Amino acid sequence: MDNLIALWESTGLYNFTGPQVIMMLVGFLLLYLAIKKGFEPLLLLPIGFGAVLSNIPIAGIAEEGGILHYLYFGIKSGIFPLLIFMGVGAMTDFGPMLANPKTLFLGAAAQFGIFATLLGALALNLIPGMEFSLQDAAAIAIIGGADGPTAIYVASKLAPDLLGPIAVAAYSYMALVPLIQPPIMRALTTEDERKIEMQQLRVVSQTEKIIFPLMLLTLSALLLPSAAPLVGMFCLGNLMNSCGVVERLSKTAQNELINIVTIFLGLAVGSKLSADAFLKAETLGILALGAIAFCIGTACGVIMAKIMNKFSDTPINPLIGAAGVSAVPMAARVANKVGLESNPHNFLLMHAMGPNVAGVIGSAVAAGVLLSLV
Amino acid sequence: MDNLIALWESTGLYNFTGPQVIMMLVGFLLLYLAIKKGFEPLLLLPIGFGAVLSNIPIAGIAEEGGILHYLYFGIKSGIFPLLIFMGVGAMTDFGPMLANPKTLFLGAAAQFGIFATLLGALALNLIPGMEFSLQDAAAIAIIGGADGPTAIYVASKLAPDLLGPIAVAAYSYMALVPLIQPPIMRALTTEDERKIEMQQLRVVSQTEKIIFPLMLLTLSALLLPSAAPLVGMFCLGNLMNSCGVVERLSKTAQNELINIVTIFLGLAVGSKLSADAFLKAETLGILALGAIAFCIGTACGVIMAKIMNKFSDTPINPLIGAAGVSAVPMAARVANKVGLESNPHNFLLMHAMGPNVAGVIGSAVAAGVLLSLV
Amino acid sequence: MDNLIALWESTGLYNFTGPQVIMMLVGFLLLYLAIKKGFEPLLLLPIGFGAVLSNIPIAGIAEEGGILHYLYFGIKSGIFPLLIFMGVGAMTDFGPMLANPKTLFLGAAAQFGIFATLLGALALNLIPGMEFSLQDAAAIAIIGGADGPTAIYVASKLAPDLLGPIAVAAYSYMALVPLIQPPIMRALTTEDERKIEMQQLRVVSQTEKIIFPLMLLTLSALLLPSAAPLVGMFCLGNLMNSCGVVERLSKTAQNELINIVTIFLGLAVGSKLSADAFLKAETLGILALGAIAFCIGTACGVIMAKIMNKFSDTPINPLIGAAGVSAVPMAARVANKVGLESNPHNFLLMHAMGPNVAGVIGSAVAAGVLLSLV
Amino acid sequence: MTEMMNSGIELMLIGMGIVFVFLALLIVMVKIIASIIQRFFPEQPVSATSPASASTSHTDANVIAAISVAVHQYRNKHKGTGKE
Amino acid sequence: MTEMMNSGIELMLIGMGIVFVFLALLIVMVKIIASIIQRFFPEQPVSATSPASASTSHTDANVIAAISVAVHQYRNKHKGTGKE
Amino acid sequence: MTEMMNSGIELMLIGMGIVFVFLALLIVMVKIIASIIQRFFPEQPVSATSPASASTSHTDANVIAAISVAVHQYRNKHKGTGKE
Ligand code: NA
Ligand code: NA
Ligand code: NA
Repeated sequence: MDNLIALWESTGLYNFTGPQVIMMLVGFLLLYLAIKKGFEPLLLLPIGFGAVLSNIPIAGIAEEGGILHYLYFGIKSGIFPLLIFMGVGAMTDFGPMLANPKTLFLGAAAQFGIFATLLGALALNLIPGMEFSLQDAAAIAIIGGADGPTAIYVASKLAPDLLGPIAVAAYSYMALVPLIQPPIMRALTTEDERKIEMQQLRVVSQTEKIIFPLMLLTLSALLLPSAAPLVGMFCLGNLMNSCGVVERLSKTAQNELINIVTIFLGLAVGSKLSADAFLKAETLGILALGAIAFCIGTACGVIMAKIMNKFSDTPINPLIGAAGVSAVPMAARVANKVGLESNPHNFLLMHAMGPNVAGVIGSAVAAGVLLSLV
Repeated sequence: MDNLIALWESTGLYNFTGPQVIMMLVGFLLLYLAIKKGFEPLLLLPIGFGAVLSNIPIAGIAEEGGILHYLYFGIKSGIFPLLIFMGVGAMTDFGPMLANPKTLFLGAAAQFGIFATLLGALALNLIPGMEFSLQDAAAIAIIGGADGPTAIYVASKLAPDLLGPIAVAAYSYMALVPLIQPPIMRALTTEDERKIEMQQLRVVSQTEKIIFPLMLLTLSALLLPSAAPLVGMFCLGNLMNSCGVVERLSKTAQNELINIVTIFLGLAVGSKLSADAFLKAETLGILALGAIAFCIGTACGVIMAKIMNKFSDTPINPLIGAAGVSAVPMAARVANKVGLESNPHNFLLMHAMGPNVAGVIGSAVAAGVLLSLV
Repeated sequence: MDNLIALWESTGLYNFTGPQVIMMLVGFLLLYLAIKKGFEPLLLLPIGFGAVLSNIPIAGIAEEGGILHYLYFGIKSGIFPLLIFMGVGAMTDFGPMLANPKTLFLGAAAQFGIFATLLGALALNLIPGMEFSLQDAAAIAIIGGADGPTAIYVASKLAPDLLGPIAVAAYSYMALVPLIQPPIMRALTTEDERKIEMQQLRVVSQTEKIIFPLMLLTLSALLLPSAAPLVGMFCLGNLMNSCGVVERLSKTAQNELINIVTIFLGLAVGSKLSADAFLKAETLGILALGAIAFCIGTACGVIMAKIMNKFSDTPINPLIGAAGVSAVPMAARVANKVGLESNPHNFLLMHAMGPNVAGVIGSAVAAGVLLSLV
Repeated sequence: MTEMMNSGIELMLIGMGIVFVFLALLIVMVKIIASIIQRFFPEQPVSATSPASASTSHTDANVIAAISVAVHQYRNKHKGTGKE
Repeated sequence: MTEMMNSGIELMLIGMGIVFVFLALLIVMVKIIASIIQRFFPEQPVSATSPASASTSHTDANVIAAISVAVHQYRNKHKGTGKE
Repeated sequence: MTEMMNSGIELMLIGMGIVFVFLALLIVMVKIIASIIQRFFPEQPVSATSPASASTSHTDANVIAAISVAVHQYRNKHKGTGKE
């Protein structure tokens, strides 16, 4: 009988708290978005599942001694996001950007989404119930970088308590890029601008592709060492792929290693979706700011492209500016799709890949600034 | 000369103790069973090799600073068995069980092997030289679950000292399922019962396969949180596979990740096959109890199937009850084979897969009970 | 303004020290050798990149809390080199050696390169500015083993401060084997000797291939337990491959696992290429001694083969003695190539694989001696 | 000793009870879900035979033999590289 | 509060400045490298069409159909084993 | 210094001695095992030529060319997905 009572007192039914139930529902919502809506399933599925697991009472899966607690070390140490960034680097082709380097400016402009959001987060402090430190604001702002591993890396350093909502917002809005961007792109461009056809890109030699990551790393080492871990691991992956002599390693970095780390990283991020950390007014603020960040980034990219089109010898379709937020390769595909609506013979995909990968570099640089000054 | 003496005193010949020699021979025996007899080679080969390595004197491979000592952390923390369970989940198809859910009762009945063995272990305390605590008894009993990762997980929590023999017994008897089960199955059924043909299973929709792991996890969270780590990781793997949107992750969980962890887990289990832990009367008790557990589980499954056949509208071949012990997919194949002996046109394989995977759930639930009450 | 100054003071330009710049250039040189010259790119690319990353000021990538610092634990604990050795074992075919076991003597003779270098390192103490302890000398000597994981394992135990230059020397000279060995081989043999054709090798049964790694491990356990971690992991990999029943594990050990560990190991070795450790007179000594070690090893292998050819019933081409240094499979290919120059119909490749893998065993044994007596 | 046996028996009863209750609940829920899905979200079960297999019959046997050899060799070579 | 906003504004200005300066430098360097390579180390760009695709036209349609079936089946079987 | 050199020389002698003794023992054991296996457990060595390669000769050259193209393309596509 005592045993039965002990058993009852050890059930979830007896121990569940309201907030835990809500967080499990949040977890299920993320799973629904990942599976049925196709929102970045590779990340949101493990994150959602991690949220469910970590809010089960008694089980202690995310507490000292639980598997998610051990996995979280991979985020705290920075190892998981950096390894993912290495894999992303190995999957990245800098060719289109090297063929048309001025698209790097588009990747720069779109980072204004980050810094505008930083101000926005600080302004939210005026609302009672919201309280963001400068660190918190910087960690939230990085959502505007539209780059998952960068956001997780920065948040884990500056505001680990906000890691859960920040990662969820970053990946959710990346999945929503096809919904968020087109209206802004259409509003800021004329039909004629959207019809602009761009010159075919020149072929880039392998040597340039080998030298570029090394040059990028060197520049980061000279000017912004705080960005060097991110930039460095990205460049390592890229070099492994472009050099052609370590195909084994490059394939492993792009496949098995990134897959394994993705499972672990997702679960570990999910373990930070606890009721304490998530069910706060701040979370709403983070979600709102994230959306704003994507919008501002998109708008700045498009406006920058319009300005460059004015002064450039060769025509630049302003739509490719939107791809400067990164969100590789979704944003480039969106630019291509919106372009095709106005001109069915105008394939912008390769042209948009330039600003797209430039956006990754831009947000890693912005991350370096935040890490070094905040 | 001094150097030569020092060298002689650093040889294995000088330092080997009798028990170490015996344990190395045990390791070689496991390798022989794995390689020549095909006993679960994926696990018993690394376990046997780990036993050999850890009993080499001086080398200290399983001691502080040795590689097997580091690998053992993966078991102590529960990470390795849980990751393997995730991979097994990704390889599991719940389709046949969802098509005929009442086979879950067969998976339940077969777990009686666990609890009967628990009593058996306690009864063995009457024999001088045997001394099992309730924790020990529970850890031994879980061998009856016929599920490797569950057994290792429970043993590492309740009786880490017995981990070596328990894991060896669990995997050895799983390999012996084709020898252990058929006589029991034949003894408990009539020729007519063995001839029973079952109705073809309905097709199960993908939605059901996606919802089931989430439902199972929710039920475990509500009723038995102590089973949630095991059930949860199993359901994560299963969901990754059934949802169809994270094929990369599912394939990695089923292949590279489970392979890597299997090597490490096997070696780490082997490192617990030290003379101190293994060369005791208790080990004989564990081996005897493990065999009994499998027999009782098989018998209970068959008897339950006979009872259900009496009361069911659709015919149930009692042979598929034996598959309720889990030991996936060996036990289901045995049911199929014994069925074919009586009726060469009677393919029971898919029908036996239902109780087979039900047995995995059943033993995870039983593990949860033991972890929460012992 | 303060912020701008703070920013300037946080740039690499402000913080770079001369030695760091030099070490980054060393890193770029290694990348150049790996990519353009094809020097063991699988290792030297990550090592070179690690050297670049770890010498970036402020970033602290190789310091407490940096990713390379965490990765280095895999070397300090011995886990990474042992896992690589396991993978190499799985890729090794002992067939040619088992068909002609007396080639093991060639693998033994070539290890004289190790011990001669040990004396050489001690002799270098006579030069002012060089200061090698017996541990240092032993760690340097192991370069003569021409086996990367063995060299890293021994250096990490005996002289972790010298790990960087030792690993770089070991892999560089392995890449230079096609340049270093042929002149020595030609100088020590006559045209007639180089023309010697050898008898076709008998077919080796699978049973012999299964028993051999177990026998080798047993011998190591009995005579030289200090070599057992290296020999044991090598034999585990080899057994997984030759037994044929755990193909999943063998493939993973040869591919994904070794690739992942190679990336991590390379980066971690690179993190030891700090200015403090590398920019010393000793490094020049290490590089010089490494070259000498390869030369002596090659010469001893060839001379031993000449002696054996005198006393053997079946002819032995002295060129295959050079393969005894290990450097698998480069040295065997060199023997084949030099042989073809003298006799275009004389394919020595398979004959040279015997001493080649014998050299791996020989250097693991030598490593055991050094680890136990130094 | 007897006390421990008592604990054991109690554990057995509770344990088997929970296992049965748990799996019985699961059966109920599986049936509910299945009926909800079949009523409100019916799916077209995909037939197992792929259209590709049908078209095979039109190619003559020699070609198929050649292909199976080629694929076989390819697979062997594929294995042989040890890269996948 | 105002102080924090001031920090924020300063951070925004510095941040965007650095991002632009950094990427502008990168543009300059990319252009320099490209011109150096094109002048001193010109590479023959490899054409994208492989010679293999040309020879395809000579094989009759039936054979190609059969092959695509075979490869399709092989790929499915390949997947089915779940080993790669 | 001289002391260290003496240690070194001693180490060299012992080391080379052990290496030779160890590998000599290995030779003896390999030979013993080989003779035991050949006497008591003889195995049929499998011939290296697979039966598949023989049947190839019957298919005409055009078919083989087509197949090699198909496999080549398949392999490229295969690589292209970056999934395996
Ligand atoms: Na970005
Ligand atoms: Na079971
Ligand atoms: Na060697």
